Amino acid sequence: MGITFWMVLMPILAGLLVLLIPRTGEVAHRLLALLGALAALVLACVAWARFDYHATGFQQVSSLHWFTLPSLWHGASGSGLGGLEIGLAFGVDGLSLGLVLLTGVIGLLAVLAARPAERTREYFFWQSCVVAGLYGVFSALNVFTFAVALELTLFAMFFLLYLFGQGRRQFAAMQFLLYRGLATVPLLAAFVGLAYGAVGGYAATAGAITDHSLTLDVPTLLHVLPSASAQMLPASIRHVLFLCLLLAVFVEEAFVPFHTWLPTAHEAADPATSMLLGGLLTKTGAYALLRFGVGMMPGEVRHFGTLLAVFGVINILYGAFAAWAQADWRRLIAFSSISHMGLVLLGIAAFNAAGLQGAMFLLVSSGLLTALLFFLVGAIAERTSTSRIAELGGLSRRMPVLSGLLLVAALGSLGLPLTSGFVSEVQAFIGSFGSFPAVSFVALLGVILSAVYLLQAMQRTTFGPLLPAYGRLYDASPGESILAGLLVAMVLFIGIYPKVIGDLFGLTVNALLGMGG
Amino acid sequence: MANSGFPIPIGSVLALAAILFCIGLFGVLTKRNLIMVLVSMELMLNAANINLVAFSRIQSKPNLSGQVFSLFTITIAAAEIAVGLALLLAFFRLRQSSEVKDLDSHRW
Amino acid sequence: MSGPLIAFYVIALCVLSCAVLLLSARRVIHMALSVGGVFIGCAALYLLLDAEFVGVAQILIYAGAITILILFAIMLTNHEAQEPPFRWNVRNVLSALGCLLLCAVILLSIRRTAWPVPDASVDINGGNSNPVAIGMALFKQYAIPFELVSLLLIVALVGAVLLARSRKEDE
Amino acid sequence: MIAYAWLVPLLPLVAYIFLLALGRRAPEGVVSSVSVALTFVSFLLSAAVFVAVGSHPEAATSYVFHWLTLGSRSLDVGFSVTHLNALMLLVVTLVSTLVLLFSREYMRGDERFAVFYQYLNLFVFSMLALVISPNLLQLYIFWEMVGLCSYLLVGFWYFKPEAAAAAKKSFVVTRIGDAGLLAGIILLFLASGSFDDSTIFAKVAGHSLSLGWISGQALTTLAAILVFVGAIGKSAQFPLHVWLPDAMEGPTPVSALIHAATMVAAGVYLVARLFPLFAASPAALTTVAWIGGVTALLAALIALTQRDIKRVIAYSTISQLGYMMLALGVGAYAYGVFHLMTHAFFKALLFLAAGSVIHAVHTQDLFEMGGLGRRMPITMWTFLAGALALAGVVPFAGFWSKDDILNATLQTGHPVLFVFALVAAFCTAFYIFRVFFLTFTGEPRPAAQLQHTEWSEAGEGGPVMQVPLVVLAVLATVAGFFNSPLNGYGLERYLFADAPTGAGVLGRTFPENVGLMAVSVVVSLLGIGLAAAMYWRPVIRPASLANGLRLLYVVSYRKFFLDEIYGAAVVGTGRFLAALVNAVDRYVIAVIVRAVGRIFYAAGLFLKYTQTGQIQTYGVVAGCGLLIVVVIAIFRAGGVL
Repeated sequence: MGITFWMVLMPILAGLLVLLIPRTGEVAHRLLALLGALAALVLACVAWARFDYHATGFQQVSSLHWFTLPSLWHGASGSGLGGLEIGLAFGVDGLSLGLVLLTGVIGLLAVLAARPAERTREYFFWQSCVVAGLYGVFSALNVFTFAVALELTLFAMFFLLYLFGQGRRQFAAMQFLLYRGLATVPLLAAFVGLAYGAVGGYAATAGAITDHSLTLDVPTLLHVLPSASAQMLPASIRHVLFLCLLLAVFVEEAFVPFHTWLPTAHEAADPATSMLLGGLLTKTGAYALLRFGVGMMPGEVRHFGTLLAVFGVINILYGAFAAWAQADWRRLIAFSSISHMGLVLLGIAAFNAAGLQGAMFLLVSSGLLTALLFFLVGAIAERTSTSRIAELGGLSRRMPVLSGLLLVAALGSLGLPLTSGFVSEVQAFIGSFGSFPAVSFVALLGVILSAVYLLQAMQRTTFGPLLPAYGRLYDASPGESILAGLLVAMVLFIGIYPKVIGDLFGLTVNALLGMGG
Repeated sequence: MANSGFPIPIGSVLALAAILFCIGLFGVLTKRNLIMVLVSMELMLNAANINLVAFSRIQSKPNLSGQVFSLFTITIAAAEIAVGLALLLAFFRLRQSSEVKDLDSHRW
Repeated sequence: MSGPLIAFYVIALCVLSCAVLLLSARRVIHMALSVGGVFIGCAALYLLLDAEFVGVAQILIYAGAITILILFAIMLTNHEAQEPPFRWNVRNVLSALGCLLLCAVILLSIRRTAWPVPDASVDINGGNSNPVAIGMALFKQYAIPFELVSLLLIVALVGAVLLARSRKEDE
Repeated sequence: MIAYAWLVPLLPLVAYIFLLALGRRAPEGVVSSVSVALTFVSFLLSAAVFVAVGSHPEAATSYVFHWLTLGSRSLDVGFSVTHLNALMLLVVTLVSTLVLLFSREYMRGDERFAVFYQYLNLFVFSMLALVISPNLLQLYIFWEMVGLCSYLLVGFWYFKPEAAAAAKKSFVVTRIGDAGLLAGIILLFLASGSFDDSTIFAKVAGHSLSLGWISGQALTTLAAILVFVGAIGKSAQFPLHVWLPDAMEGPTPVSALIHAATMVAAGVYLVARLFPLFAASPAALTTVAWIGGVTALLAALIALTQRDIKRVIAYSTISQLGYMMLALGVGAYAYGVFHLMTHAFFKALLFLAAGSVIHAVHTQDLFEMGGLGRRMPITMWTFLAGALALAGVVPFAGFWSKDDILNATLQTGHPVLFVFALVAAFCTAFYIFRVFFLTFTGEPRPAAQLQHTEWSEAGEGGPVMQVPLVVLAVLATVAGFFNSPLNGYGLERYLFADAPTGAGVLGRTFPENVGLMAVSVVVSLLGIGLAAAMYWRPVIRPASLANGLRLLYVVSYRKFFLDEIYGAAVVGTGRFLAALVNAVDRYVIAVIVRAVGRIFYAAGLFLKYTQTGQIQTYGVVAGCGLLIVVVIAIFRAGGVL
């Protein structure tokens, strides 16, 4: 029961405490949720401070055994499968820690940005659940924990959308639930397959593993699976498992053509929920691909590399062109995030140090920028009561601070240097040019298109003459400025001093590449 | 008891229970009157009880557990019939009927 | 043929005929009487199987309490109710076939199974009389389930009263 | 001294942060004084560095720090000082200081005065940091920052829709080039294992650049051309030049900065800096030369007919940048850089003078000016100096550098390009004197009298505006002598010291050709003469000439219809694709998703009829199901019979 365990537990505890407070204690609800998120962030930072950059593998491991599933039958290989340990286990490596810190930051800011009009108790309960689930997903050390945490985010986010959204919230929430809920089916299939596959792997590394039992333990799987014997896990099965995983990732990441839930959900979500959804929840799929795909089935990532790269480019261009045509800021940001995720896929497909590290950077960068964009668009929509681009105009005149922050966010999003967006993109491109030059040249079009659609939206929103209806708007409140300023500061800090997370990710990248051979 | 060896073939007892069970099941599935259904259910429970008592006696290490379980079953059957009949009364008061086909509030 | 065996067949015949009678009864009141026969037959069977306490409890609870309860229920509802004639519709045919098949499967399984030979030397009552032995078992080995069952009975009792109470009295 | 070169870009950054801290309502005096002072110190430092590098060529070196680890490779940041960098620092800081000073009066009273200075300082910082970048990655970083600042400054009057559109256009068009540049430097990195120039040059020289799918000469050419695409975008070369004229929507000092020192110079600087790479690939050099030559001519032709004073000067910038590219393309490295320097001075001068005029009359239309020479003598004389320099008249700055380029073009055997350049030189002389005569001579035009009150008040700005003009005018007059026979081609020798292996690649020199000098001066004078004949002493009526050459006039006035062609071809295609993707999203994918949903809904509608509510039916079905399972299980376990 180490700090990672408490880190995941804190938001849940806070959420449960919120439920105990009467309906009318709105300030107390917010305060408790805030405390929970803050405590989790502090613990995440402690984990960071204690992080040993010279060690390999997972650190700050904490596990909680629940029960042992007894052996059901005797394995085909002759040796009986032992019992299956079921329980919760958490821990961090470089990649996890980067995303855990991102969760900490965005989770905290989302609590601060939340403005539920009523039913604050339910709102903060579900929000805390989402945050806890995200911590769990990014720090899960066994497959069971990962699946449980993912389901927690799914249901909690469903309620946030369903109860507290706007417009077609019920449709959006159902679509969200169905898409992501169904995605867990192939995901679990892949997990079970991997767990059984690992049993065969013991033979190959029998020296290292003494316990001949079925396991869901991620470090063990990471150790065993890349070299699992073909006897237990023939190539065809591996391919099927990988494609199952890929299908799940495609839905979770909202990759074309499984993306329709994302713009709809963002259109319906309130700003704080959008921050969580766009900033964190859409990163879980890529995390799964890195952790389970690249980590456990490197051969398959290589085998399907071209497919991944082509899909990456399709996403980059599809997202960019679709964003260009959107009339609503929220949908635009959603498609822009799809475009970014395409680049993540391209970086992963490249399967080299630069590509993988770029993909990891992009997760963090896109998380921060998407959250920032949604927050700012939410703040503007709160004043103008619309986020449709055509109905806005000249906002710089009345809201110079908000407009300036929006500009910074847009510029970061289009990959301007000295923002995290650039560092990420350039690494991903270095990686992809190394492996798929032709595809990468096409992908460069996305760099241009991102400038086109973001600046066009900026031009129509903040530039130009002020629309008469907006003559009396007020600029960002100090709270909003500080909140957005923090995100901007982080975006710039990572852009100027990328080592701060680069060293973390580098560890995982080396581990991943070391295993793949 | 003084009997040496067991006089009744175990198969016959279990067969009796099986037939009784199937008769009860048939009653539950086909009778129109709710009381008849409840009573048929009692038949099924009795069949199970016969099995329990028989197994208590007839196994490699005989013990009392079967009989104790059959006592529990009888108790629960009593509770069940009490609640069942109470439900029946409430239903009758509501719909002036004691027919199963009128229990259809979950119809589409 | 020993005496107990003959007795068993007689009892079995009674039980099954009462059960068939029950199924074929048109009037609810006849059905209630024939179910009493089944209960008493079962009690006799328990006695035959050296389960005196269970047999007595069966007579007290089933033949006594439950049958009377059912009769009350009949009287309180539509005591003139007649079961309509049996119709061979799809559902009933399927039920019949299913029950027959189930019966066949179980009987065949019973026949095929090599049942353990009972060890007659063991006295399951451990030297006591059967009621004493059961009492010991209930209050020692099965104390917690026993208490839980008592709780269940209370709940069922209260529940039954609440359910059966006339709503009109409230108003 | 050289070890402190990092202070040069740092000071404007300090100024930027200071102004940012002061906020947007800071007093104008403080804002401008701090900016000018710090930039001036920066200029003094640059001068010191320039001298230090000149006297100790071996001290030209780079200082790097670890920035990010990428696998086994380390990416660094830092700064490096070479002779080329030192020269650029000097030019940029000098021009910037003067522009910042000029803006103090030009922007007086603007409600976002402080913001303007913030952006300017950031702009100067970015350009200086670009110049002293030790590797291509850092160069690219500040390359984009320069683009950002130009976006901000062009869109400074954001409430004007034209300014907002121009800002976006400038960013997007240069971004197209940037994508090429990014691809180029990534390929170079992958092939050489480093972003560092010297490593790359060494590999290029050793012909050891290689990737899996391309290597050797082809790779060098591809990388060089991709890098050049970046330069095309930034330096507004054909076909990506369309953003620069629109960028005139920004305040005039910004134009001066963009055109002279910061933005567009970056493209030429990039090609000059990576000259060893280009030199290794004849195909790439030829491309550079042809793009440069075509741009020089095309822009000069367009400039002939424009009505907006700033647009004429903008096209002249494009044209002059074409000359620089031409010089680099034919292998005359030093001449390209030399022209970059002289051009910086006289173009800044022309813009500031134009700014002074606009400041006075509040219009940019040439045909609404006229006769301003009497009211604004200093502006007129300084503008004349700039115009003569641009036209290439002896002994003004432009003469020396332009003549060198013509000379090199001819001597390297590019007769067609030489003709292009010569025609462009004629056009240059004509259009700039057309501006001069229309603005400063003759009588005020009728349209101008609509703004009679302002017109009558038109006059020179204060000394703050005049000092930069005078300084630049002096420089525009004398800067040519830095690389003339009179000082023994000092600049060439200075620049050649950068060459890693003797003077091999960079140090190509071309013997003077006195005949050609005469020809070029004559061509310039002819151009000036034609302009005088049309607009000063109307011997030829411009209108009749325009009517006579109707087709040519329209083509030139409408900028060869390039904006329209791009609008239809590129933007139109893009919009079409966007609409197509959006339609696919809405009407194909969404419909398929909905259809899948409908299928399940319909299945539910159908299956609900099984929910009869009859508990016995449920029992029968469940029982039969259970029975089937039991039977199967029993048979699987060995059967019952």
